[in-house]
Amino acid sequence: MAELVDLAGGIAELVRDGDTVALEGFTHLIPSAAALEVLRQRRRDLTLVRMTPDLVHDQLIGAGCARRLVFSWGGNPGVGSLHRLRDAVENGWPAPLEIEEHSHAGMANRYVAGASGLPFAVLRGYQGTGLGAHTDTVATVTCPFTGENLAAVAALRPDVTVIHAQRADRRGNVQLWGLVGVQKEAVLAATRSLVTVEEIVDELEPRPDAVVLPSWVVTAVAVVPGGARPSYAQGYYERDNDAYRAWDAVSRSRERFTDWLAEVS
Amino acid sequence: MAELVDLAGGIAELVRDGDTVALEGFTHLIPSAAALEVLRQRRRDLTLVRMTPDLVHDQLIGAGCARRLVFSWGGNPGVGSLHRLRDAVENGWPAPLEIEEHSHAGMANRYVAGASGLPFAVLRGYQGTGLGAHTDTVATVTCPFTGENLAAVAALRPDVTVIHAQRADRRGNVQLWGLVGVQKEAVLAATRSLVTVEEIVDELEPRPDAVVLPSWVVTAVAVVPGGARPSYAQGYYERDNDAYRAWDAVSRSRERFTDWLAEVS
Amino acid sequence: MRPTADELMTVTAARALAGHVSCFVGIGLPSTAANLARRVHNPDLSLIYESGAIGARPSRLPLSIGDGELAETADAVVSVPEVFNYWLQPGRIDVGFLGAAQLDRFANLNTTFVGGTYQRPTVRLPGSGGAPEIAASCREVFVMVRHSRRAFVAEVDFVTSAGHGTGPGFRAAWGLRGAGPVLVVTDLGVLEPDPVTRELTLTRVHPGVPVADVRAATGWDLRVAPDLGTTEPPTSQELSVLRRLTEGSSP
Amino acid sequence: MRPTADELMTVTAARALAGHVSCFVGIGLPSTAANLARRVHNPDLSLIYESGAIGARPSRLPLSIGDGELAETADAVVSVPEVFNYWLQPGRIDVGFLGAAQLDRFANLNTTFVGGTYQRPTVRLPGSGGAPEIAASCREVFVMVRHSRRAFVAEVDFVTSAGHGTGPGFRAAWGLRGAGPVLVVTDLGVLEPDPVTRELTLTRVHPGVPVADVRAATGWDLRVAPDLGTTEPPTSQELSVLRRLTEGSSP
Repeated sequence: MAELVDLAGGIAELVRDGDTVALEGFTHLIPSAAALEVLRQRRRDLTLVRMTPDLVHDQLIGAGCARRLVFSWGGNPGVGSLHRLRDAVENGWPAPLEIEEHSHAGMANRYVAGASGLPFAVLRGYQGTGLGAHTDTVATVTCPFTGENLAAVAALRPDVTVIHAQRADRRGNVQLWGLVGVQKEAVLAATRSLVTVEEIVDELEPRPDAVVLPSWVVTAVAVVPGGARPSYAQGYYERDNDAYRAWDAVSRSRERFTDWLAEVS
Repeated sequence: MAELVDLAGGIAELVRDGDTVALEGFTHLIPSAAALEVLRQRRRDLTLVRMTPDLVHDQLIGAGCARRLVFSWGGNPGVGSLHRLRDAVENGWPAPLEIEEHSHAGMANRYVAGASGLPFAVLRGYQGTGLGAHTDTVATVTCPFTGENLAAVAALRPDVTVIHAQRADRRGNVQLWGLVGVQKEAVLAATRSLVTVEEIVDELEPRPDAVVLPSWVVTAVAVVPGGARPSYAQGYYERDNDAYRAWDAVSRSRERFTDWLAEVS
Repeated sequence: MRPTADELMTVTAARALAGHVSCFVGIGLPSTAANLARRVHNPDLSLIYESGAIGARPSRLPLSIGDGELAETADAVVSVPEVFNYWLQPGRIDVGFLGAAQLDRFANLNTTFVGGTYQRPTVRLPGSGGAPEIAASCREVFVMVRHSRRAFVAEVDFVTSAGHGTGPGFRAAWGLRGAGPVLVVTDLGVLEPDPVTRELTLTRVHPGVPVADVRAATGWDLRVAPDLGTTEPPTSQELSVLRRLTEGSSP
Repeated sequence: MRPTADELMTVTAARALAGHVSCFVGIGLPSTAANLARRVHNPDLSLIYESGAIGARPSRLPLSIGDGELAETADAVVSVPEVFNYWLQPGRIDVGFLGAAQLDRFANLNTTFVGGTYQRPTVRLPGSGGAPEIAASCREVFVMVRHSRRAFVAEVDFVTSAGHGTGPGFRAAWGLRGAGPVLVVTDLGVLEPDPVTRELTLTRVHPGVPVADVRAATGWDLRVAPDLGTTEPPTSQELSVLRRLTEGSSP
């Protein structure tokens, strides 16, 4: 059953140096506060996994927490580049960053395979593109019935997945709704999981388009109101589009970023 | 966009002799009225597909509509045998019935592959069991990353899928909720689809645990209040357990079944 | 308040669910046992039905695995493909509960046909359902079958769900990742696989049941554990809860 | 009420959505065009966003593909794996809308890097996202790119999403089942693949744009259709709806 923890304690316990860490959230419910706590606790040598690394990954990469990034689209949504990610890939600053790059369809299916206890997933993907040559977690399988060739992608099995959700109940059952992305799969694929939530309620009222993760597949729950900001939590607060735009200026220069880092650390 | 039809017209148009027909419903929302209409229109030579063939399949098989049954569990849930199915398999009455038998996990994944536009699906299944030797839509695939052997099952692509749902709106968007089984996959896997509904409403109010099939993936919608009886439609009426028990007596003897058939035809 | 044979079976099976987190439940006696366990032995037990209800808390026994109350009371309702792919297949579920028409000394289970051939069986049974993958993937499998020579056979007519196959090493060789059947509860007693040979061995009898009766109801030369025990009789609480539970339900 | 270059592009692209059922929408100009089309040219058009909103009807333009209003107004909200597996992959979606940093004469698209090597790029771009499979699976692909020699290059630095590859037969050989890019809308005109060679050919210019300007902004020897047409200027209705749509949104 999920344990109720405070954020700092949960990160200390569940996210370890050298881990493969999925911080998921597809444009909604991004676990921003938890990511910042990972940064503050100066984790090192992480393999960061996310379909859409954004501000939180720019921060972790700039702070030197990551050795490797596994992803499918790395940008500041609606704004432009992730300058810290670019600086790491283009110039090796503050340290070289290995990348393992996929398409969204490939990453989503890698999580599905992980959640399903399978070593790989099959999809129609990557055909005629340049990625296959650079990514060794893409291969080909042949359909035993039709002889068709299809893409295979290796399962993702993070050591730990961190997500943000709207609520949990006192037993540790977690509920999220709105755009639910790939969070269920990311939690089910991982060995351990930490869910930050806006609030704990007595009873999870059923809601349209809600995903519920039973307590027994979640390792720990931490109450972190506003834990997704500047992303949004449907039903709680809106996306702070200005903060996404403001990050562009902070992250553009190593100096301003370093100042930001000193402030938050 | 889905066309609004009457049941008889919809079946006449969409279900043809020789078709592969999925009538789906996993213990809930069984398309009983539509199945009876197929029987009344004396379709022949059908390949019937269903994870859990029950009364409606017993009726269609007894009436000689089916050439082949693709399934994973054929019984009268909570009661016992399907006597018409047994009579066809054990004695070839009223005609021999080919069977293509899978496990639930295999059938569910065959629909998933069909809905996903893939020729096959991968699962951990059938290991150490007798089914693989009798079912040529089960094979083995090897993981290109780990070398593990896994089961492959061929995609299901029915010519037509028929399901029952609680509602549709005037544009033909369909909503079902409660235990939703494999109905979404069965519709998305099929070339054509017919959905019978309890009612047409102006607006589909979002509901917990609801599946919505947009109008543009549904061929036709027919209003058939009570169309799932003696199964149930959550929010509309309950399962008529007595009818399931009563069928046992009707179906046990060819004579009583033949009388039943004459009555409904 | 003398327990019936079915009540003895059900209480014995329910007790075995103490300490477990999650249970994949089939309909019939397993469902009764799991619901009894949730009321008496393990209130936090999460019941998972293949119809898509995860953490169901029905107030009465469902007749079918798809009764509406399962969805209404569940922690989560998911599609049937999701139940099998995300919940059962990865081995997250502690206990799978199965019945069978036939089982053999290695607890291989048959729910496909009895007599004749696969193509032309004497008695065609409903088939696999979820059983093959429940038997493969749950961490442990409990089996409930009424004891008779018709059910406990030297060789099953068809292996629908693999138990311990042909003995030691079989499950590993086939990639069956769960421990397989660890407990067979009947109306006469309890059988468990021998740790070395994997052959089902009588480890407990229900109160007052002579070993000879169990042997007589078993279609092979049944081994008996040297430290054969006796089942604790149902408590009055167990029986009264069970009877309230089954009262409204039939048949 | 003179249209800007972006407005011309957007209106031209929106018009091309008339008669289509469904459109897979990326953020930016494609989203603007698709939302304009739903208001003016095709009220029943179903907009599908990779974030999981199917049939979204946003009242204002979303800044990101994941704005809350998409979920709130959608016919259905599904998981990201489901969008790709059940909706995009089988080829159910009529039109996929893509942008790119670079494209070549066969409409192969690059959103991965520009300059240097994959391992050490001069400019690292965001990457694939949904584009490779949108380009593979939608029945048709529309591309919107502002015309310049930086974007319209003889050879892309990386093929993120396959267009017509190396020419005739490429898509079939790779198992790419959709028709691929059938329309490239720029701020200068419209390019379409030659039916035989699959090479992008200028088929229309926007009003007042000389062909020489288009050639000058293209990094290869651009072919021009013999029956070169001119885009109908935006109507005042198109422009006023478009401006209301983009008013509140920025940047």
